[in-house]
Amino acid sequence: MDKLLEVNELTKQYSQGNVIARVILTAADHVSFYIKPAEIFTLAGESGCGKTTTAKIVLGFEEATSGTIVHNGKPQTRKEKVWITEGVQAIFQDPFSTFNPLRTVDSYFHETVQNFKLARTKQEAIDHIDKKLRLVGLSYQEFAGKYPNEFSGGQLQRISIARALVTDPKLIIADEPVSMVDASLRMSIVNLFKKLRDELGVSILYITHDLATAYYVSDRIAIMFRGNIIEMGSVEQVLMNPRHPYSKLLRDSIPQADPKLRWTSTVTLSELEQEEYLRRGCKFAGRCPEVMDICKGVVPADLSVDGVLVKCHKYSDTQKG
Amino acid sequence: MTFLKRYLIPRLFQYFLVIWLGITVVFLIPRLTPNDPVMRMIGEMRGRGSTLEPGAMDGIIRDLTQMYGLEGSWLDQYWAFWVRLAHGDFGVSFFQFPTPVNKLIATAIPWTLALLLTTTAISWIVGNIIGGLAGYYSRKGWSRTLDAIAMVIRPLPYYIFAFSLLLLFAYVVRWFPITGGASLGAIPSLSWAYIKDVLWHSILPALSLIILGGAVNFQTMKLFVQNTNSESFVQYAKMGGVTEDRIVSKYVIRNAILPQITGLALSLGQIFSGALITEIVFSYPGLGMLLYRAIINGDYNLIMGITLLSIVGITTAILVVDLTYPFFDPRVRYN
Amino acid sequence: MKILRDLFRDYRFTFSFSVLVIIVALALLSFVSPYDPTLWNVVPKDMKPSVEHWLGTDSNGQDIFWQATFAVRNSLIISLIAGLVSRFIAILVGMVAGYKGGWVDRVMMFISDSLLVIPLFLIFVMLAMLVRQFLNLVVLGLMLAVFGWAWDARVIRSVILSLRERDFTNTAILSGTGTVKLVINEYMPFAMPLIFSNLINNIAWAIGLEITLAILGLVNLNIPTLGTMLNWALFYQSILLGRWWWILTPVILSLFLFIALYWLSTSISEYLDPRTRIQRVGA
Amino acid sequence: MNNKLTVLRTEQLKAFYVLDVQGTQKVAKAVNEVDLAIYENEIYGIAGESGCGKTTLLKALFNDIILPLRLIGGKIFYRIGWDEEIDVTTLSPEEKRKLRLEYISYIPQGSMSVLNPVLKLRETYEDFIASHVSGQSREEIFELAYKQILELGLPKNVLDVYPHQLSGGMRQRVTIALAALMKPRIMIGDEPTTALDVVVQRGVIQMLKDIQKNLKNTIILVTHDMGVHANVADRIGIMYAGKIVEEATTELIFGQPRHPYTQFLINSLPKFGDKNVRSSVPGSPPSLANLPSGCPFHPRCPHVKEICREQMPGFTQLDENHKVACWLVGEGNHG
Repeated sequence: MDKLLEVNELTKQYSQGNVIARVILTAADHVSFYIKPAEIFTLAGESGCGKTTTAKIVLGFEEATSGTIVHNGKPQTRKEKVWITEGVQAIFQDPFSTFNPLRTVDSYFHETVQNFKLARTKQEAIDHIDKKLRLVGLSYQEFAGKYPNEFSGGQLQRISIARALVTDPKLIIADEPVSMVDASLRMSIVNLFKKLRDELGVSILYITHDLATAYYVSDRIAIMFRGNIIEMGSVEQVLMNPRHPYSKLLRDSIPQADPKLRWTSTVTLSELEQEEYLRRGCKFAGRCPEVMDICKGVVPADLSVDGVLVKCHKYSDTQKG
Repeated sequence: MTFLKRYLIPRLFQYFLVIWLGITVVFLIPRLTPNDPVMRMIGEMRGRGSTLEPGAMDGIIRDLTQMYGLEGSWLDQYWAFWVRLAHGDFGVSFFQFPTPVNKLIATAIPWTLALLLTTTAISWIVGNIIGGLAGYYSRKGWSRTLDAIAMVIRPLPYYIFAFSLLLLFAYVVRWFPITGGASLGAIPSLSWAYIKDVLWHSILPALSLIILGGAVNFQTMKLFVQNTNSESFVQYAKMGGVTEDRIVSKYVIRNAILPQITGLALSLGQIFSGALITEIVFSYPGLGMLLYRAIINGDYNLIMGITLLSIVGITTAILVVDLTYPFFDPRVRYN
Repeated sequence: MKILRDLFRDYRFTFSFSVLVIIVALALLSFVSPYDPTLWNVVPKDMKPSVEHWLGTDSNGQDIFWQATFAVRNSLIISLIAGLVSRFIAILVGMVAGYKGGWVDRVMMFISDSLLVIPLFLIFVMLAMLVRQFLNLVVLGLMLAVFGWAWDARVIRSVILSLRERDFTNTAILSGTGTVKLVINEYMPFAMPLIFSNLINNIAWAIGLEITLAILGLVNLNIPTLGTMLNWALFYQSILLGRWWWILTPVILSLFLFIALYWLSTSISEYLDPRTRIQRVGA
Repeated sequence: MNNKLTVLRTEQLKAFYVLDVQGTQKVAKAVNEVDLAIYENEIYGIAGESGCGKTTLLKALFNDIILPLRLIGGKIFYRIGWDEEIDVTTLSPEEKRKLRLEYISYIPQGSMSVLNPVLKLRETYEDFIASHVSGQSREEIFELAYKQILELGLPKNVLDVYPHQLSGGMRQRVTIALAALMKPRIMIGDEPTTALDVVVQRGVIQMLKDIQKNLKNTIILVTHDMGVHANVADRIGIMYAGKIVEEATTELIFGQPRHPYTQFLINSLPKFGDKNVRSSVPGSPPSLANLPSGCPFHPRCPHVKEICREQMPGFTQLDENHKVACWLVGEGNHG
C-alpha cells in the first residue's frame, strides 16, 4: 500500500520538576498510524490525549522519545526539516495568533517564496501567491499590505491555508483548525479541505475534538485517549458504530444540533487526570461502564475487529475465535 | 513531589551557589585588575610623603603580599582565601592598624542593621498599603496626587535624594542635626536621653530611605493592584455581590502583594547599597560610613571584608524572604 | 509624526522632552567653550553669578556654567556607553536564553540573577579602588555596562518565552525562515519598546552610579562630570561657606535630568502598552 | 404559553462601547434596541457568533454596566415577588450588589482564573455567603452548601482545597453550585461549557439542567455552540450584530428557522450519518463599530431586497412562540 506518512511506535515523555524531584508523563504512548496520499485522516480526542503532541513531532517541532516517522518511504531525520524536504505544512488553531500582528500578512507569503526559491521575479512571485489565494477564494489585491487585524477570523484561517499551499505540500497538518472559527463560517474551511484532497491530491492530518466535522470531512479516524490510540478505522465504522467504550462515550457526548437527540443517560466524570495517565492497565478502566477485572491490571492489545483497530479487552475473545 | 524536594532544596542549592559566585568574584577582582594592590599601596604611602629605606621596603612588600593572601599559585591563594573566611578572618585594617577588620565591622553593624531593617520594613508596609489603596481607587484625587509625588521622587538616586533632604532640612530650615548617629560626646547607654538622641539623629537618614523606598513600593503596588483589579476572579467576586472591603483586602491586595514579596527579595541588594550611601551622606556611623573611611584611606582589606559580609548577609536575607513566599502563595506549597 | 503628536499629549513626555533638549543643548555648548575644562585658575575664584559668569565661578578658578556643559556631556557619554553596551549584552543573553532554553538558559539566568542579588555598589567600589587611575570615560562606561545588563536580559527573555509559544513562530519556521532572521523579524518588534524604555532607565542608573562613585573620589577627578563637580563642591565646603551657586548647579541639573529620563521612559512605555492605553481611554 | 410570568424584561435596550482612540471617538453598538421577555422556569438560550454582542447583552441583563460600556437607552426590569417590577438601571451600587447571588447569579466561563488562587474554596464560599447573610443564618447556609455539594455529586472535601488543585470541569461545577446556592430566581451563564472537554461538558450541562429542574428558576445561557442550545434551551434568541433577529422555541429554531441567517446557521451544522455538502454563510460578520445600513445582515443575505438596505425590519409574530425580524417574512407587519 502506498503510504505518504507512516508513524511507528511513537512515544513522547515529558519530565516535570527538577533534577531531584521528577515525574514522568507519557503524552504519546507507542502511537502508530499511516496516511495515504489524497486522504483526510483525523486524530480525535479530548485535551491531553496526545493528539497535538503527535502532530508537533510529525512536524519536527518536538523530538520523540522513541519511535520512527517515515515520509514517502524516507525516515525523518533530525537535521532535515520535513517541511523543506517532504512538503509538509501546517495550519494552527488560532487564526489571530498564526500571523505576527506587527507584520503584514503578505510578507509571510513572499518570505516563503523567497526561502524556497519558488519564483525568479517579483511578478512571478505575485502570480504564484495569487494562484494559491484563489484556491481559498481570495485574491492578491484583497490582501496585499494588510495586517492580520484587518481580517476576520474566518478569512485569516483561509489565508493561513493558502500560505500552507505556497510550497505545494503533499501533507497538511491542521491542528484544531475550526475550533476558534464561528459556526457560520466553519464549513467554508472544512469544505476547503475536501477540495484540496479531491482537486490537488493533498493529504490532511486533521486534529480535532469535534467528531461531527471529523465525520463530515475525513476518510479514516483514530481516537486517542491518554496517549493511546484506542480505536482506528474508517469514519463510517468508527463513528457510526463505535466499539471501544470510550469511543462510544465520546461520540455520545457530542451535543447534537437537534433537539430530538437530547441526552437521556448520565455520565460519570474522572476527577484525577494524572491518575488516569499513570494507571497500569487500560487507562479508561476507572470509569468504563463495561469494566472487567483484567482491564485494571493488563494493558489491552491492539485488536482487529471487522477491519477496525480496537484497544479493548472486550474483544479479545472475538479475536481468538 | 514533596514541597521540600521541589522548592526548598533547589532554593538552598541556589543560595550556596550565589554565595560561592559572589565570593569568587571578590577573590578574582584584585587579581584580574591590571594593578598590583601591594605596589599601589606602596605608591600611596610614598605619595603621602613617607620615605622608607630600601630594606624596610622589601619587608613591607612581603608583609603586604602575605596580608593580601597573594602568595603562591592562584589555586593556593583561592584555597587559603576560603580557609581564612571559614575562620571568620578578614585580616586587619590598614588605617586603624592593627585592629582586625572583624572588630571594626562589628561595631558598625548594629547601626546599619537598625536603620536598614526598620526603614525597609516601614517603607515596604506603608508603601504597599498606600499603593494598594491608591491602585484600587485610582480615579480619586488623592490617589492621583500621591502618584504625581511618587513620579518625582522615584527616579532620584539615593545620593541625590539624601543630599537634597540634608540641604533642605539641616541647612535651609535647621530642623534636624546635620551629621552623626548621636550628639558629639554622648556616651552610649540605655538611658532614655541617649536613645532619644540616637533616634533624633536617625530621623533624617531613615526618612530619606523610607520616602525613596516607599515611593518605589507605592508605584509598583499601585500598578499590580490595577492589574489585579481586572483579573477574572476579582470581576467574578464583584458579580457575586461580595462586599467591597472583602474584595479589596482578600482578592485584590492579597494577590497583588505576591509579586511584591519577590520584588523585595530582588531589590534587597539595591536597598542595601542605597543604605550605605545614605549613611555616608548623613555621616551615620554604620557600615556605609566605615566603607567611606576605608575608601578615603585606601583600606582595601576593610572594603573586602565589608563586601564579603554584605554578600553573605544580603543573600541570606533574600533566602529568608523567598522562604516566606510559600506561606503566602498556596500554588507553591501544593504543586 | 502621529506618534509624536500623541506622545506630546502626555505632559510628562512634553516636560521630559523639553528638559532633555535643553540638557543635550548644554552638552553641545561645551564644544564652543572658551575655557579648557582641565585647566585651573582661568577665571577669578568664588565669584557669584554675574553677567560675565552666568553661574559664578568655583574655588578651582573655573567658570561653573562652562564647566557644567562639560560635566553634562561627559556624564551623558559614560551613561550612553554603559546603556548601549549593556543593552547589547542584555539582548544577546535574553534572546539566546529565551529561544534556546535548556541548560544554556539556566546558566545565563543564574548569572543574571546573581548579578541582581549581589550588592553591586560594593563590587564597583572594589573595582574602582583598584583601577582608579585608568578610569576614563570609556572604561567607566564599560565597567557599568558589564554589570548593568542583568535585569533587562531577564525581561527580554520573558518576552521571548511568551512569544515563542505563539503560533506565528511556527508559521515563520514553516515559511522556511532561519533562527536568526526569525528572532529579529518576529520578536524584536515586540521587545523594542521594552528595550528602549529600559535603555533610558539604564542611562539614569549609570549617571547615578557615576555620581556616587565620584563623590567617594573613586573616579578621575580631573574629568568634569556631574559627579566630580559635586565632589569638588563638597571638597571645598561650598555649603558651609555659602557658595550655593556651586553646589546647586550639579544638584539641580541632576534632579531635572533624572526626573526627565524617568518620565520619558514611563510615558513612552505607557504609550506603547495597549493595556494602559485602554485605561487612559476610559478615564 | 404567554400567560407565563415574565421574570426579566428589557425595553429598547441600548448599550454601546464608547472608546476614545487617540482623539477620535469610536462607538461599538454591541446591544442595539433589544426587547426581551424571559419567563420564569425556563432555560433561555442566546446564540450568535463572536462579536455579535451576546456577552455584552448578558452583562447588561446582569445590570453590570462598567465603562467603557455605557447604557445609552432603554430599561431593564426584574420581577420582584409576584407583581412588582423594578427598573434596575436606577438602582444604587449597594442595591445592585445585594441583588446579586441572591436574586440573580452569574456563572462565569469556566477557567482557572475566576477563583481566587490564594483562597481555599471554603474561604471563597465564605466571602460570597457572608456578603449576603449575617449571623446564624450564615451557618445554616454553610450547612446547606455542604448538603448541596453532596447532592450534586461533587466530592465532599472539594471545599478544602485550592482552585489550582481541581480539574477544569470540577472548578466549573463548583462555580455553578455556588451560583445556585442561594436559590436565585435567575441564573446567567456566559459560555459556561465552552472551555471544557466534550465529556465534561456533558456532565456540566446535566448539572445545569438538574439545578433548573429543582429550583424551577430561570437560566439565561449564552453560547455559540448550537449543539449545547439544542440540548438545554427551551427557547432561543438568535443574535446578529447587536440585535435579536429571531426568537422561538428550540424545536422551531431547529425545525423551522425563518430568518436567512438562522437558516444558514442551522443548515451548516454537520450531523452524524449525513455526509451531504453543507455550506457556510457567505461573507464575514460586520464590525459593531461600523454597521451596514438597514438590516445588518443584508450584505451577506442571498435574498436581499431594496428595502433591506434601507430600513431595519421590525418583529413579525409568526405565532405566539416565534418572532422574526426580516423583510422576507410577513411583509407589511413591520412597525
